[in-house]
Amino acid sequence: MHARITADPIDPAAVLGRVGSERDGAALLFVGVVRNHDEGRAVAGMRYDTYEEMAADVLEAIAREAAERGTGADVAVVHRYGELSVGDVSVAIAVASPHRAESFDASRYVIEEIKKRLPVWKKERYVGGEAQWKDGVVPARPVEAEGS
Amino acid sequence: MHARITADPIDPAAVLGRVGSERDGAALLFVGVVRNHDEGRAVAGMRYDTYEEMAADVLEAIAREAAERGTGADVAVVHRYGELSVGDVSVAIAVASPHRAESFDASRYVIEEIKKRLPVWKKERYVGGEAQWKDGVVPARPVEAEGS
Amino acid sequence: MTISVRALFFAAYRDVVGSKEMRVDLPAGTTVSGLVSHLRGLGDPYSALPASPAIALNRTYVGESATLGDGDEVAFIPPVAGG
Amino acid sequence: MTISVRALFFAAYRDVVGSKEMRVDLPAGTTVSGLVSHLRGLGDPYSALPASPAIALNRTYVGESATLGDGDEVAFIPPVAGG
Repeated sequence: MHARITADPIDPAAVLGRVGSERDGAALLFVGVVRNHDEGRAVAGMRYDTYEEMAADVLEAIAREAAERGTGADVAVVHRYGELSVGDVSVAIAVASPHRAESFDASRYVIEEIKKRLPVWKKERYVGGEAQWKDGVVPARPVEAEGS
Repeated sequence: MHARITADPIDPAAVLGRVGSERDGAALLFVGVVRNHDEGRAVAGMRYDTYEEMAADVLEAIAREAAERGTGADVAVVHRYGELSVGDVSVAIAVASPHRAESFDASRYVIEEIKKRLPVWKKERYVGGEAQWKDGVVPARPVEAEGS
Repeated sequence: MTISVRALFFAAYRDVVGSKEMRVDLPAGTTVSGLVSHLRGLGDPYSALPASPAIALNRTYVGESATLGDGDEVAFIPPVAGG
Repeated sequence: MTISVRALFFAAYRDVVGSKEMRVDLPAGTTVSGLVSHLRGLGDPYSALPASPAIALNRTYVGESATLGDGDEVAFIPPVAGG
């Protein structure tokens, strides 16, 4: 298992290279990329801010949870922050498992949980110069004990 | 769109490199690998036979269908045949799309359809020397017109 | 009138039949199921083919009632196992 | 008795507050919601913070009734948008 949040460019092939063994029949690499449009507007780039220390913990927890789903998978995930341009890789998730279903399940789990609770924010820069924080997801709060 | 059946080793990164443009925010690479075990038996390798001319047509049809699902995805798929060893790549499927859901959907579609209808068969070689054809899936027949 | 088709055998079916291809002459109008019956009626080893295998006619899956034409390529497709 | 905590602001909340971090002195036993009320009561710009933001206490999401301790790191977490 490998989880990292970094300001360095991500090499997706290297992330894929971190998973897999002779017992694994399937590997899956998800790559998130800054695209040139969002909700109808032309995008020039994206700034990713993060609460780095917490994000490292949360990303590791997500990877561990994904690895422990089903019959087990090998998981590596790297998320970037800083100034990104169109085409730059923002996240790479590699999973390997004996059978394909577990790889699809674990990969999807990691990206969906990232969207739900990784403390990362993105400020979209539009062609023309304007910029704004992208709408996000309110992280779920832990359930509190009655009367506490 | 790219679909190929080949006896040559597959380079998954090259297959991934065939998809994606600036409009795409997600890319997904699925890699099928010969694993060292199957149903409790130690596997030494796998021979893939194919009906090559038909397989080329079917693989292209599957890729086209996947590309046309949802709001559209860019799809590349390469399937290998011949003698493979443990760790060798048997299939690589790359998909890119504006949003992640379409990439997961298209990737899964391609691998599931391959399993259902691509005319490929595998003979498993076990550690110790025995070999046998792996159980497969009976391809669905087209529905026939009444009385035809 | 007689037609001539190429029957192709793959994987386990090739092992059963002992060859990858054979030419078969049939009456015009013969269907896929007619060809299968004809072959199975030839006795060993063809009788070991299944009564209702998946068939591709000219590289497309077809049902048993499809009619064969002269020069057709008729492939006997064992259960597939790609990926 | 008084405790001292570090309040951290990120992304849109940092833009609102105009700083990334501040030290806040509070009575012992203050909860997360007590801290939020305290800050919002300081007036502009803090009054523009939401009444019930997501909060991470020492890098873990907590509910509003969590009690703060001396030296705690209390992060105001705007809706997240990773990936």
